[in-house]
Amino acid sequence: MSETITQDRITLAKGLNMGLRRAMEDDPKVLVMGEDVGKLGGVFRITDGLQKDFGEDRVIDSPLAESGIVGTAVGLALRGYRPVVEIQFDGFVYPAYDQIVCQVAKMHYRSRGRSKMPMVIRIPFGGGIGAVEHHSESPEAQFAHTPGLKVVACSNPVDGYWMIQQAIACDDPVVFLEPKRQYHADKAQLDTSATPDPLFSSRVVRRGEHATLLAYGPTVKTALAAAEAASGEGRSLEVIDLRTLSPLDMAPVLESVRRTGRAIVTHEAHVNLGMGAELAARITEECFYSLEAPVLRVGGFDTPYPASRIEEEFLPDLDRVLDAVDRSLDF
Amino acid sequence: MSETITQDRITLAKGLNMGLRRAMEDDPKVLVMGEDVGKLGGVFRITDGLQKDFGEDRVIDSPLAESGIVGTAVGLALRGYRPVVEIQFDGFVYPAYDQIVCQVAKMHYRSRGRSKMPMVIRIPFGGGIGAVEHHSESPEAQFAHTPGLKVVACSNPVDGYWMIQQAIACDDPVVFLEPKRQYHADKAQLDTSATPDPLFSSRVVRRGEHATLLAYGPTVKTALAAAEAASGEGRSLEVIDLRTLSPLDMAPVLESVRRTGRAIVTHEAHVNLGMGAELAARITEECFYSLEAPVLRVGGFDTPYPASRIEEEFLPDLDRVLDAVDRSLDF
Amino acid sequence: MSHHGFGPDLVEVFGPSQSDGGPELVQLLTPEGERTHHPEFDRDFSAEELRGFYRDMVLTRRIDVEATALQRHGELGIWAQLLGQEAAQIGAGRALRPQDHVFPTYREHGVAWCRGVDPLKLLGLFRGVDHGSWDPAEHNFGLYTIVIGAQALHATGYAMGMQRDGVVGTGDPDRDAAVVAHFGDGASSQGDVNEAFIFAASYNAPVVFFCQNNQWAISEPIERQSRIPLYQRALGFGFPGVRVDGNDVLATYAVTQAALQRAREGQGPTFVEAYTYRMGAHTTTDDPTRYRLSDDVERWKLRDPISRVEVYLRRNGLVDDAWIEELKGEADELGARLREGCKAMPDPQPLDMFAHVYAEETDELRAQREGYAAYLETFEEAGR
Amino acid sequence: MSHHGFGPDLVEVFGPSQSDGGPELVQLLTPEGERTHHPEFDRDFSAEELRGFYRDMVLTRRIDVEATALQRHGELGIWAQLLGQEAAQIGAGRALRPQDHVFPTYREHGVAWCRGVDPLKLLGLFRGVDHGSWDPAEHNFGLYTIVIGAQALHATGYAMGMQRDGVVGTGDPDRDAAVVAHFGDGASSQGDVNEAFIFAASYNAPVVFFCQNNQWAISEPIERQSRIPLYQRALGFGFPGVRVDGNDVLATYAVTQAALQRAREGQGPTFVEAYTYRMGAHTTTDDPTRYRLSDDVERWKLRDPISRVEVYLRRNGLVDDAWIEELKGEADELGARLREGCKAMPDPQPLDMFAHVYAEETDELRAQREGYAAYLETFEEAGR
Ligand SMILES: Cc1ncc(C[n+]2csc(CCOP(=O)(O)OP(=O)(O)O)c2C)c(N)n1
Ligand SMILES: Cc1ncc(C[n+]2csc(CCOP(=O)(O)OP(=O)(O)O)c2C)c(N)n1
Ligand SMILES: [Mg+2]
Ligand SMILES: [Mg+2]
Repeated sequence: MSETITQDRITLAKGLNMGLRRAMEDDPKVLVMGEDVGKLGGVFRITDGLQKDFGEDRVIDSPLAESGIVGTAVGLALRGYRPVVEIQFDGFVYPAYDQIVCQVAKMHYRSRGRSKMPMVIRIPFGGGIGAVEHHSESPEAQFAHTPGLKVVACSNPVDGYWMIQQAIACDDPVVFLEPKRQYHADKAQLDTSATPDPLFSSRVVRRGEHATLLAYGPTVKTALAAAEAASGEGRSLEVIDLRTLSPLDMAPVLESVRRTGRAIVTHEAHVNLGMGAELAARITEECFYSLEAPVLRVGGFDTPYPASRIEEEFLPDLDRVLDAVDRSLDF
Repeated sequence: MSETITQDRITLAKGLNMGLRRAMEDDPKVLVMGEDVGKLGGVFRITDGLQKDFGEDRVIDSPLAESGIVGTAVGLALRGYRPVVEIQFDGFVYPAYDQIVCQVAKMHYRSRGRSKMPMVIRIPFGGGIGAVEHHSESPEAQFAHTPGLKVVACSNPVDGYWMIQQAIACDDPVVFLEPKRQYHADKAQLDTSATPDPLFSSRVVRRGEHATLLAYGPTVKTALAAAEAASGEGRSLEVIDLRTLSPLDMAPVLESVRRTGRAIVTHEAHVNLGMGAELAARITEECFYSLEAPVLRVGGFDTPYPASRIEEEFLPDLDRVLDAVDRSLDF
Repeated sequence: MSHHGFGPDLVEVFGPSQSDGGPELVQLLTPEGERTHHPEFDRDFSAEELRGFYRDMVLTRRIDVEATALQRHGELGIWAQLLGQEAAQIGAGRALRPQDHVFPTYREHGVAWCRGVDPLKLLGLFRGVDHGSWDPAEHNFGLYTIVIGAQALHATGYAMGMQRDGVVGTGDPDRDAAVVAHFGDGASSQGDVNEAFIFAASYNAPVVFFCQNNQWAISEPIERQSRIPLYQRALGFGFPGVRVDGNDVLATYAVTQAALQRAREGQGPTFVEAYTYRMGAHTTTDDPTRYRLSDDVERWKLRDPISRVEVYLRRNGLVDDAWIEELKGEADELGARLREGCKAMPDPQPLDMFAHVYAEETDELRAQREGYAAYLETFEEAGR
Repeated sequence: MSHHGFGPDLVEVFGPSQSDGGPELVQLLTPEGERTHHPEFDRDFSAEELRGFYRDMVLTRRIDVEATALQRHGELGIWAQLLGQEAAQIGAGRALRPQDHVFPTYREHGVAWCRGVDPLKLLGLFRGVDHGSWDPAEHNFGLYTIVIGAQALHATGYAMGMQRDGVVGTGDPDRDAAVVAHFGDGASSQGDVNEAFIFAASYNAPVVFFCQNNQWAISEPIERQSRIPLYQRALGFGFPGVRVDGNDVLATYAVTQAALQRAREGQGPTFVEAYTYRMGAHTTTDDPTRYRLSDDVERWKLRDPISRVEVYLRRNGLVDDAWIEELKGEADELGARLREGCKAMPDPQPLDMFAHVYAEETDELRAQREGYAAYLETFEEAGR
């Protein structure tokens, strides 16, 4: 069942599915767990076909209890397995929050390195799919604030394929955020023989001179669209796909901001205490004299996620990003 | 049982206890709930004597289940009560995190204002008491990031007395953080006939010119000590007790930083994505041209809370605050 | 296995949930429309009551059918169908007194109907114009809860509030009140639901845990959540559990009514397992052919909750064709009203997003709202 | 109450937990040291086994007494005493095979003893030099868990791992393995513990839920957590529960052993309620006089787990004064070793705080560590 080299154009959903399959082939200790991940293949079909091929012992349909899923995954990890847990939607990770921040995050530290916790917690996150309450949350800051966890977000099919494998191979617990709005959106060409970037690295995805846009997950697309639109007006924007949120990979960010003198962070999470706050604080500390304007943040407003008919008002979009670019340049 | 005017010197524990008692006298809908809050009066004795005087129906000893405590408090609030929930230690709030961020925080919004959620969630927080794991956490950012919640921290006995009553009177849910290290530490004079500052206001607790120290809860004492020590070296530091973390009361902060040109935030929570990040981002945005140095942060390191024999290394102390002041002034 | 000293293996004794509900199933009306009797829960029903149940179920199904169609036409983002669960919901809903309070999941459209909530308001939520727009206090019917199981604790707390308000066990039938917590078979695995059992037992709270075991939690069969009949869960927490035929509106009514009465009188919680089947998909975005056999669905069709009542009504001359026709007309009218009302529903305004975050708005949120308003105005000025 | 159709009120039937444990209590040795017999769980014990139990309990109590004293002298930050629970822990601990795995709470000092964990390592945690310093894999004994109930899920997951490793139900006694999850009566109210029951039942995982019902969760009596005997909780989840006299080391051993055997053979989970009493304070910072009667404590003193074994051993001539004296000497030696070892325990170094946050340290944490190291050096340079 080994993966042949493909150069197909695939969706993010497919990239993740292929990556999971490859990881399960490579290491028999890799398990997939969660609600509806088996026969159904997950509500987003990310685990489609895996139970059929790897059996019920490796692709485990769980009772409806998130703390139970993560808590038993802790036990499986202690027994030497590498569980990949699927949380059905971002808004349903909170019943497992205690197990994640008190157990998953701390086991390695508590045991002074004796007990590893190689677990991946996959969370489809973010909005824009017209869903009801609790299906469009962006909980990344609540995990990134917790030492012991690593937090990453993929933004495209190719990264989905590689990053999920790298996260599974990582000996630390990784909260793996997947922009659900992108699952079936854009296709990209995957070359499975390529060498991927390291998991915990950020990437400049568009070069520019006048300001730096920092994005991850679903907002990478928004930032790229903004940069494209701005170029029409003679403004050259650099776009960085952060990819890793904890740890942050500050080197490319600082290098860029030192060059452009301006930074705008955009994410769907609430602005208050979101990733933008941390980035603003660090960038300012490191590039104080290079900054021409304060780091600006374009994010979800500090309201609960609204009813879906106005969710696009809540979510950062091209116009709001460009407005921030204007404010930065006019500062 | 009405409160007579006292001018006694009291501890924070006593101030909170008196404030709770007064709130229960003033409004029969106020209930106290939690583990061991009844006969025992709580492990810190904050609810001492309340069950004896107000009965088991108003001071409710709960089964050992934090989600159950907060979840039933939601129901009681919907029925018109004003529950004051005690979480025994900071590290044990996480089983209730789902109820707090998905239910308590969102009920008013979800119902478009029809269902109020006047609940206070009291959390003894912070370290420095020589405790075992999970007893010294600082979870404030995990709540302040959540719209719908209000988050405050008291730092002294007089504020304890007033702020708990104001939080109970507030029609919104309030996460009420109590610096446990201070419960029985310093006494202060309470005048129960005074008029308190509004709940959601910050306060300048020491005037100064050269830099502004921002602190809350347990670090207010540290910041004041640092300012005192610095004054011996001819440095005049302003200290602000933030008191409210969500919403932030930025006016006095900005006024101060515009004057001093420098700000140092100190809290026990991990620096990464802690309150200091948000304060740094906002201050920089608002005072860009007044800042002589980037906002610096002195907090708990980005490690899990360590074994108690080295906890003082983890916690920000006078020296680390002064070191940051030096770095700010030398910038 | 008894050589270990634990007695026979419990799984062998109880077996997994039997497809016919097993011998413990309380039933008053068979799938064939025969009135049967039960030693504990029997009860007479007037012709008017029976016609009322039938009408409620027919109209509830119509709401469901219309909503499903509206979703197909893109008017709703999603819809959680109740097809097959009409009897469980109408039986439970009609057993309520006005002063009782209900905490629903996202699928309790039939109970909402009994509580007088305009079905258009249900559509609003699934259309995405709001998160719930009825007044829980007006209808004694809470907002839909989407995080599985959370409402079981709210119900228990609300019931504790009733105890404190002195409206439990007074003996005054217009005063004594109780709470119903709805949830599904899948929800029975959540910590919150089990903690609700503990709190309710500990405080003897007047709450009825009404679990619609529709055999599925999306694609997970009931066997994943429990290896013994679900109603027996309650026994381990020290309060009674009973399994009722959830496709039998009479039995569901009788059992729920008795459980509510028990609660109102101050005798504490009861667990009611309404044994039923989710005839449709989990929601309109689900594809159940991926995980279940159509045979099962066919078998359950024979136990349709509505047709058995119709058979009984007709056989006993309690309705005639004219009456049935009239009801059809009523359903058609309701359907038309829903279709039109749904499409006519105004979208929320952008700034509505900022309303009601707090009872007392914060300065910082006000500034954010005003900033966004000013930003929006720049577009209007620019004529975009 | 049967007029509601739910049968007699369960609380009346079962009653709250009886102070003598009730008729269902499995006992093999009475408080007076009489050997009794039980239809299911009886078993012969060799003289060596009996002396071993006694020795374990005496030494475990000594560890507890020394630790309590060390806390009083400021050498430990806190100590969670096991006084009165020695039989429950030694019975459970000795029933293990080497390949079984244990998930303890923070009070399982007796089980740790059985697993060969140096008691000094337990002291280290309560002294605050680390969060746990034994190797779980070496002893098949997990680290102490402080968040109530979390470990019940870990245990269940670990047991699921054993199933996948093919070490359950093979018939090879040196291979077949099981897990014990320890927790208290208070913990039985946590969602996590109840979810563990659900997962264990659903997957038929080889796990024994060993609950020491010591009647108290700090100041909350068992009645707050359950209104029926706790072991009956398991029945509602579809697996057996049994109440054993937790002050009777023989019965605890026999019941745990049978439950473990059942699990190892692939017959799934069992719930064991070890009915006992917390003779001391919750921890050294607790003051139980605020919430419980000394009468109760006095009554439980008559059921001391150690003295009943001593009576039995002496009465049957299985030990003599010399043996007892020798054991005392051994205990004194252990005590001295603990006192000295505890005081000699080196404090961690400041930079240890940064170690083991991750298996693969991040650059950002490395920078933080190096920054702090440089900062500390400025003090050394300054000679402070
Ligand atoms: C905490 C949580 N986890 C997951 C989900 C996603 N989800 C929605 S409905 C559902 C299945 C519910 O099954 P059940 O309780 O049987 O109710 P039913 O839908 O059958 O009425 C799941 C897993 C959720 N809403 N909340
Ligand atoms: C989640 C959580 N909530 C609260 C606490 C504080 N706490 C520590 S021990 C304890 C009581 C535990 O009682 P029980 O489970 O009966 O065990 P015992 O201490 O009696 O052995 C409490 C409430 C905790 N450690 N974890
Ligand atoms: Mg269901
Ligand atoms: Mg106990």
